[in-house]
Amino acid sequence: MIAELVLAMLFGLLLLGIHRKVIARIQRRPGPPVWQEILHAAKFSFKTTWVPATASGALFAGIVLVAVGIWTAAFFVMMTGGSLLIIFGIYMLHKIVEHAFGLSSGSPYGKFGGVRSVISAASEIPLFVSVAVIGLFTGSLELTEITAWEAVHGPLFFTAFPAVVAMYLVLLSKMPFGPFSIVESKELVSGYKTEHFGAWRAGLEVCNGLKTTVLLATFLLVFAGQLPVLWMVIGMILLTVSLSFACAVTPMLSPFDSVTIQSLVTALMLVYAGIVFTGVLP
Amino acid sequence: MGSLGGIPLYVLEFGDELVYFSPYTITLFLLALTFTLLAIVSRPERQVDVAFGGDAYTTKIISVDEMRFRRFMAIACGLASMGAMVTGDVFNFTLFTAMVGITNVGIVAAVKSPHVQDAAYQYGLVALSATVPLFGAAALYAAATGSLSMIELAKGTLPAVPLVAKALLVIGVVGEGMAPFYAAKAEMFRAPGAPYVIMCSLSSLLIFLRVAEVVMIG
Amino acid sequence: MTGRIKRVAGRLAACGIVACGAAAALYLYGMLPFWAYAAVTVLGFPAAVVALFLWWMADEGKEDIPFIGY
Amino acid sequence: MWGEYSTGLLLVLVAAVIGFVALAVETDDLHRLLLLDLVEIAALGIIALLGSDLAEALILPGLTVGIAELLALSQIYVTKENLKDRPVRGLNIEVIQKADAPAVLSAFLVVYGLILSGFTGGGVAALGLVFFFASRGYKEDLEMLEMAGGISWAVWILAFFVFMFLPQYWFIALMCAGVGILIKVMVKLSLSGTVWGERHG
Repeated sequence: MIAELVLAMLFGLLLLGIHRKVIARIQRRPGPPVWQEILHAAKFSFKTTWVPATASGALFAGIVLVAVGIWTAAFFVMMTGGSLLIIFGIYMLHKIVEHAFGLSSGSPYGKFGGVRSVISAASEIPLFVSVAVIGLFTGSLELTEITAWEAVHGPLFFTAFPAVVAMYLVLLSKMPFGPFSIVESKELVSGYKTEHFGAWRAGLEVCNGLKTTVLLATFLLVFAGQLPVLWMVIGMILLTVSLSFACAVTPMLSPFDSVTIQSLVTALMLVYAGIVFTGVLP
Repeated sequence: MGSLGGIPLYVLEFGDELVYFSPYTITLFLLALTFTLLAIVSRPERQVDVAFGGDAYTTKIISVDEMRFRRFMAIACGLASMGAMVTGDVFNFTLFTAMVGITNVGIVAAVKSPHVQDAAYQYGLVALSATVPLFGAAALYAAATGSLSMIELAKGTLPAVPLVAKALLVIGVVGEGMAPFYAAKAEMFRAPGAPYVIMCSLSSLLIFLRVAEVVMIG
Repeated sequence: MTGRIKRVAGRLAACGIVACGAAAALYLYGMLPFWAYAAVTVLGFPAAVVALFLWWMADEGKEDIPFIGY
Repeated sequence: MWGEYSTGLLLVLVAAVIGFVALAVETDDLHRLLLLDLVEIAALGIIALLGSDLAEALILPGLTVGIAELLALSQIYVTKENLKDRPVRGLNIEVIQKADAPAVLSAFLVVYGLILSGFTGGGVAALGLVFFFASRGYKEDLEMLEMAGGISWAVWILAFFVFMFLPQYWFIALMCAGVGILIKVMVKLSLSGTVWGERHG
């Protein structure tokens, strides 16, 4: 599965490249070539690297390993059809990784990026409600059992449409240049990534590639069921393009508004979960 | 819904204190372990402050005494969250959660900044009041089902856990592990000493992830 | 640094790649349970990747440092 | 039985709600801390309503955690408000300081505590010690007390291991546990009763 891992990482970076290209075309700019993000990772990987004097050394370097490690684990869980709960647990823990990235350097820009990432964690945690809704419908949170349920009852996309919307917002808040990407907004230079350069940044890019693939593939697995590989790839590209449209036409929200909107969505999801809970369970 | 976090791989019964590792709990446990190790080996960073209106900047240095205390608290916090991740007993879970609350306060309380101290105190008040719903929930679990063991609850043979107990449990965890919820207001995260401050947010998130599993059992 | 980083990173990368490769091969031939394979990869892959990047252009201690006028 | 339980639960919850309302209304930090202690009692009440051995076993850790949080918060309060230099003297009541009564009463309490043994005995004996220290003033030897507490705690834990692995020696383990917890509780309570601040007058 090592080959799949590397392919998934490269494919994720390619998706991020497509994301940038589509946004650029919508905004009538030429935009970078689609493989730009792969080149980016390669470029950072051969820069001379050291650790800033003010940084907390072990954390500064260790967090890069953790970042790649957790998404490798998530990739394994997804490929073997493990628990959806684990994947979303890792998704939440990515917030802590961002927090650590930002704080470990001592730079004020990084610090504010990290703090913002924790702020938005508060409003994303309850998106677990949509995971619970899936559990209520299918009776399990194992990916294999969910896809098996869908093979019998049809895709969850139609059955649990509000959960699709909520999960789509989760994806959107992880895409760069989106309305909820307050952690990377430009007044913070590069947010939590500001001080991680060279090989550290390349490691982060690897993590981003894996993360994009895992999240998009999980979304498709959960809501559309098990698809052939080709359809899976096409689906992920289409999903990316739709996310790019959403990112391109919406301005970045202020941190306060971003958290408010996510909290509102959470509240709506709670109501929906309540309805499902009383309706589906006898 | 028996196998939410996957099938338990290993159950350690020690009297009625039981510990179990399922793929979900083991993942969370390992993450707590990793970050605890990072907190042990890293030295705190020197936070850079830019002086307003000029090119000058200053770095904050944490004294060795303060660092030792906060590192100890961070390790205690890591141990408490590791315990909360693998315990198979609802009451133990609430105890570990309460301990995470105390250590979270401890991690930032040593910072000699009035803002941080005030934030820590206010957070501590909330954490303390959150023990009421927490322990109340555990007692209701025991009263309604006659068992506190998650393995027993997951079998589905016991009476259902009342929704009130689950709601109280979640409210308690939100109160204890408020660190991320409180971030918008808190000066807590501005405190220097990244490896330790991160334990605050990590432990809160971890107990939240675990409670998501706990409330879905039984 | 006189090339120490380059040496250490190179070894680390080699170890990581060998460990991941060995685990994958052993798993393929059914000699290693899945969880062990996954554990080795989760630990080894990040180490291998980051160490490889660090090794790539790490300072070898032979560079001529140009005077840039400060 | 269920009816009684529900009634009790309702009462405790009402008490908790009253406590929380008071907490929300109160603005003084110290008062809020004290009110929180009251609210905490309600949580113990909910556990106590179980009315079984399990409840008794659960109350103890609950109480410990609550007290630990309270101590931590009061310490933060002290540093937050810069209350460090605050000389404290013993109870300055003439009648108590001159008379022999405190010593007699303390001795009585300690002996009674020893007879009771166990947790309750420790509490009673500690009350005697605190009363003695409080009325007579004292020269600190807190390190000794702390050490005694630590050793007796170790004895207590050791007794548990004997229970688990060598059950045939249950009697000696019981004695160890009884004496260990007696000394531990006595020391701990008298410590928290006599530690009054950074400096003593």
